[in-house]
Amino acid sequence: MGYLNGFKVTFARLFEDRVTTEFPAEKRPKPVRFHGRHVLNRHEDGMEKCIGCELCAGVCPAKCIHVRGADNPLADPVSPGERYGFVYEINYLRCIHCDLCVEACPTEAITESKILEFSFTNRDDAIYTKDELVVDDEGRPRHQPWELWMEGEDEHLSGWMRATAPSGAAAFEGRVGWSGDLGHGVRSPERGQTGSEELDGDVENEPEAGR
Amino acid sequence: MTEEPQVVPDEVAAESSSGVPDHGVPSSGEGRQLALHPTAEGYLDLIERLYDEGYVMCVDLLGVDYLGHPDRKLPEGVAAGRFEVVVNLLDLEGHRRVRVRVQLPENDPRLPTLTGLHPGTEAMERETYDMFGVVFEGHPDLTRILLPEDWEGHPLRKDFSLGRIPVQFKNPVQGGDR
Amino acid sequence: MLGDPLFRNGVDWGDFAVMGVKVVVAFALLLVATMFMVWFERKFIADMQNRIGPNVAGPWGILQTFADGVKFFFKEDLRPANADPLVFRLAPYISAVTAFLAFSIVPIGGVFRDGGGETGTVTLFGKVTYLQVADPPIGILLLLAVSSIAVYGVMLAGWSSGSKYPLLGSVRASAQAISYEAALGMSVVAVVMLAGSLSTHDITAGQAGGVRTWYVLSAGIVPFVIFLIAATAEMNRPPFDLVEAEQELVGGFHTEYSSIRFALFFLAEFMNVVTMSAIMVTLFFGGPAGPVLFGMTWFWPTVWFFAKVLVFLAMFIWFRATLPRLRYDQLMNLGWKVLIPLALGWLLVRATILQVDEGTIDPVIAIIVGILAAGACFLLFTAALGAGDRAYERDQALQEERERSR
Amino acid sequence: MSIASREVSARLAAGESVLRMSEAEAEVVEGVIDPEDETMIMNMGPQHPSTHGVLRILLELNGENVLRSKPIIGYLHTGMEKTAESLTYVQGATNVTRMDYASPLFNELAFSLAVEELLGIEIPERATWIRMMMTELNRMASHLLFLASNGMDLGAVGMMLYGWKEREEILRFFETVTGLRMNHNYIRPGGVAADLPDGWEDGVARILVALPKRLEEFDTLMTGQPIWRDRTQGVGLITTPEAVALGATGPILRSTGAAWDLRRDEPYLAYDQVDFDVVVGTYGDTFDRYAIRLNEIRESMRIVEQCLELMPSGDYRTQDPKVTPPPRARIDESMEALIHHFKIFTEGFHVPEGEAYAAVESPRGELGCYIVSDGSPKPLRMHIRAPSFVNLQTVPHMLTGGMIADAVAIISSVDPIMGEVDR
Repeated sequence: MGYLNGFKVTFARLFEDRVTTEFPAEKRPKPVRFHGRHVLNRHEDGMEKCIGCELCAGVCPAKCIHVRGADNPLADPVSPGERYGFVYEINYLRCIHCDLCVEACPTEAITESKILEFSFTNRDDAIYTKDELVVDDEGRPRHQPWELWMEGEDEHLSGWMRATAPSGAAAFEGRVGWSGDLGHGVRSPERGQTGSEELDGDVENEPEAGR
Repeated sequence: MTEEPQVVPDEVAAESSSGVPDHGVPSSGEGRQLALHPTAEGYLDLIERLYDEGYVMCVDLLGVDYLGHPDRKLPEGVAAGRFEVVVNLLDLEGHRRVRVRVQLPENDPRLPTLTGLHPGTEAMERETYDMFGVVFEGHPDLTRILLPEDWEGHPLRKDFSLGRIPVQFKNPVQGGDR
Repeated sequence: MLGDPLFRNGVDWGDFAVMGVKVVVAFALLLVATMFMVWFERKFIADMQNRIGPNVAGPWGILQTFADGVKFFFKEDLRPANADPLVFRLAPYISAVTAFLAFSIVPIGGVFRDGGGETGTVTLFGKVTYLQVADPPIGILLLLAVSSIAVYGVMLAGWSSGSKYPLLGSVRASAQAISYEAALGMSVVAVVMLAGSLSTHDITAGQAGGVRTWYVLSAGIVPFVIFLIAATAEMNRPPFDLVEAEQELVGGFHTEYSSIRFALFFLAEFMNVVTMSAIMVTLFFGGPAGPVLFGMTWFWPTVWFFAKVLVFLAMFIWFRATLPRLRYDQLMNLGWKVLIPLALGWLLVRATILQVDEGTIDPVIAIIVGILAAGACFLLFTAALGAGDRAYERDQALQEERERSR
Repeated sequence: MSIASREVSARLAAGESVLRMSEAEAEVVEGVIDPEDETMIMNMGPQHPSTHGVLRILLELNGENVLRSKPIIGYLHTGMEKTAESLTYVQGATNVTRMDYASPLFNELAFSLAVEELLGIEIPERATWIRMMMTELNRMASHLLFLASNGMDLGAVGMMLYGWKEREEILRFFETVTGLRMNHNYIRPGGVAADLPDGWEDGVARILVALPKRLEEFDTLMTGQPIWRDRTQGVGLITTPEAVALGATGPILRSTGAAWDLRRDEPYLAYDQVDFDVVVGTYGDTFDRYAIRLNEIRESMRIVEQCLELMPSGDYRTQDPKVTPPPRARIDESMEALIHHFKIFTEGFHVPEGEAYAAVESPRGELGCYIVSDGSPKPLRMHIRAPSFVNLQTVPHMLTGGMIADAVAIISSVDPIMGEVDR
């Protein structure tokens, strides 16, 4: 009886695990590569990584990033370079989290955290300025009142794109190309195709320079 | 209605990739990117002939506005027009594709409709009309399709003026100019 | 006269008090059961779909229905400009009131004993009475009548909304009602025939002799199956919820309703589910019959009754979780071409068996006449179907003609 | 019977089943009640539970029977083709991925293939296989979404949740690979944005292990369900010549018995190196279209299995320095790398002048991308041949003679994604 077979299926489902997570109370773990709201990182010595080059603003397809660079004050430099990001704003009403800014950033200053649970009630809150974006003195993203944070969510800022090299060259996979982050230091990148054993040593068959 | 799936012998596919068939019109590209360039007058005739040759499905029909890029590469004997209508035809049995590119003048671009032969072009022609203002004569229902019926202008034309609203930033003096 | 022993020795004020208590209790019970049903449906179907379901209002979300009710109450009551004001306002009440009425004939308790004597009674305030609001001698007829009136609520709601989707919903409702009412009635007749009475109390009493005497078995399983299907259709429950058909008619008859009026429809629908389950238990599953385990003899039958009802509630939810919706014409086909002939045929068969058992007719004659009658029926039936098909084709041809001449 | 005929074209062109009525006219007619006229004009959508977003269908009804109809679209039109003209090829993928939001990777793939065709570059083998595996997984996700919504539209509410649940598993895998559940910006001109993450084999294997049992459940719940068959079989019939004339591709064309699948007939990526069957129907009805999609999930699983086995190692993006930015580690070492990095992310890469069309077999049919380049880093014209847009034209022809309930089933079986229709 074809009419009745379906009842077995629905009945069997009664005894399966529920897949729903009770969202505000509990979040499911997010993968390492997750694209959340951005953070501006700082070097281990507390200097800002952003050098105000505006590459992120240039590549942004949604035109949601606004950067202005300024010369570093000699007495109290903000970044190790000649210039630093004087104005840095992201309009999250436009951001599409495509991660092109992260790929474009030559200093890994901007990365994406795993916070996606942020909802604002006015347009002002949606525009994050440097005050909100730069990590705090312990290297954590700053917790805004309208963001829902869970324990340990600030642990992994998105470092994967840096580790796996946007060039797509297998030889560079797993090769760390950045300095340590404030509070996090140098974290181990993904293993990639080459496997873990080759991670720490020099990469063999390095492609010739001059690319 | 039962029908055997059309199994196409390999040799047909092999044959199609070699050589450019002569249709009496200039051609460019090769293989899957083969394009024929008829005149607006010879357009319908060419499509008819291609239909008989087996290009029975009209996959796509679109317009292009070449304003600001007039000196493009075109085969000998084809005079560039501002607009171009590109028709993408597919031969399901021979596994061949051909594009038909028709040059249209800036003033009053019009073409005969393909809907009599390829009824599926109805929506595509409406879209091309909507976006470029190319008129397809004989089309049963040449009205705007994506835009509201009372819209003015044809937005995919290069000279369609786009409005713009500056992205809001907290530092608007510097942010507004992008 | 009324079967309730309460009124046998004249009527005094005490009887009225008992009556009042019964009405209030039954009303409250039905409301609570409906509330429970709404919650249970959502929770149970959530389980079948690997979801959690309501879980915020109260423990396990059990107060969800209350929360919804309160919300409905405070919503704006909208009425479309085209709607017929009077009928539009009246319709939800027709639905809700009839849903209450139908429940009043269901015996929800009382100890039923096999064999004579006063049976199915309890003693309230020193008065001997049945545990049902009313026991009219025409109980089942009343049920059928009331459930037909309920359709008016749906029909008028759709018609009066002055909107196209509800209109289609109400057309579907009326068509559905006439095709399933017949099958429903026919399947009940088998039970009535065995019980020899239309009174629900008598029907329940007839099944007091243990599981074997339950009409689901003694009437054959067929009337029960037909009743189940027809009742599902009558209540507009999936897979027969064409009247609402969210995916087709957006909400059908109640598309334009909001606020408390919508809540009344909603309530009526779920109340009908409870009532129909109760009726099914009464007709086919012995009503409150069941073993009395310990103490409190009047208490156990009620427990059994609600336990049985619960099974049917779960069943209706299970239907909803599993089956796709039928199409309008398929629903008609099922009603007219399958259920009604089947119910009629089974009724004849069962009646014959009854007569043979009582020794009124000779089995051989019965079988021969039966075969002849079945053949005649079959011929008549196919002829009728053929005539119907031809009429339909003619109609189509006419339609096409008109289309062409347009 | 041949696959196309002029007679069929002429008949369809006459458009007997299409309601030729403008929106303004419809508004007037809607309000008029003419007792002589037994027909009724009804709007289905743009806000309707089963029009899959914002499709609006104008129905001419006789009672519940549909006489003529006309799909009205454009409610989701956001001018993406115009937007594409102001985005570089680097940014382009973020734009196209939003068109068919149920299978975003296919949009990116078609766009990338067209750009690569113009660039004349070969992409590394690993990139090809990653693309193939990811798009096949995406096809599974998209078809599961179809099963869910198809079940829902026919009243099988449970099916909606069941389909979504399985789709969710695939989306979670996408999340680990691309960082996003949809609109990935993962497949780009030149390769893919990132290599597969550590442990991706387990993720894929988990999906492949769990799904067959589920598909069997769907078979019991729907395919074998007589009510389901009654609702879908013989509903929304279309023949091969009709489908060809109307330009319908994908499951609609295949349901009529024409075995046309770009993966087999015009192999792109590495489809000529994997083993799979093209699923075809016989009757061209709603049931066939449902069954084709259900079984295409099985075929996709076969392909993914082979990808899992044959996945080569190596680069996953073309090593052409003009197209692909240099490795991050090189920026600090080489001035030239830094310049390339800046050029690519600000200006983008230049694409040789010309025009190219690339087509892929998306879950809904032929998804093509036509790009005209004037030699600058931004396309002069980018056009997406959206399968849903073309397939929608079959709807009036399939609806005629059916009932409202059939209309819902048929629209659902065409599986239009409005983001793609309106672009």
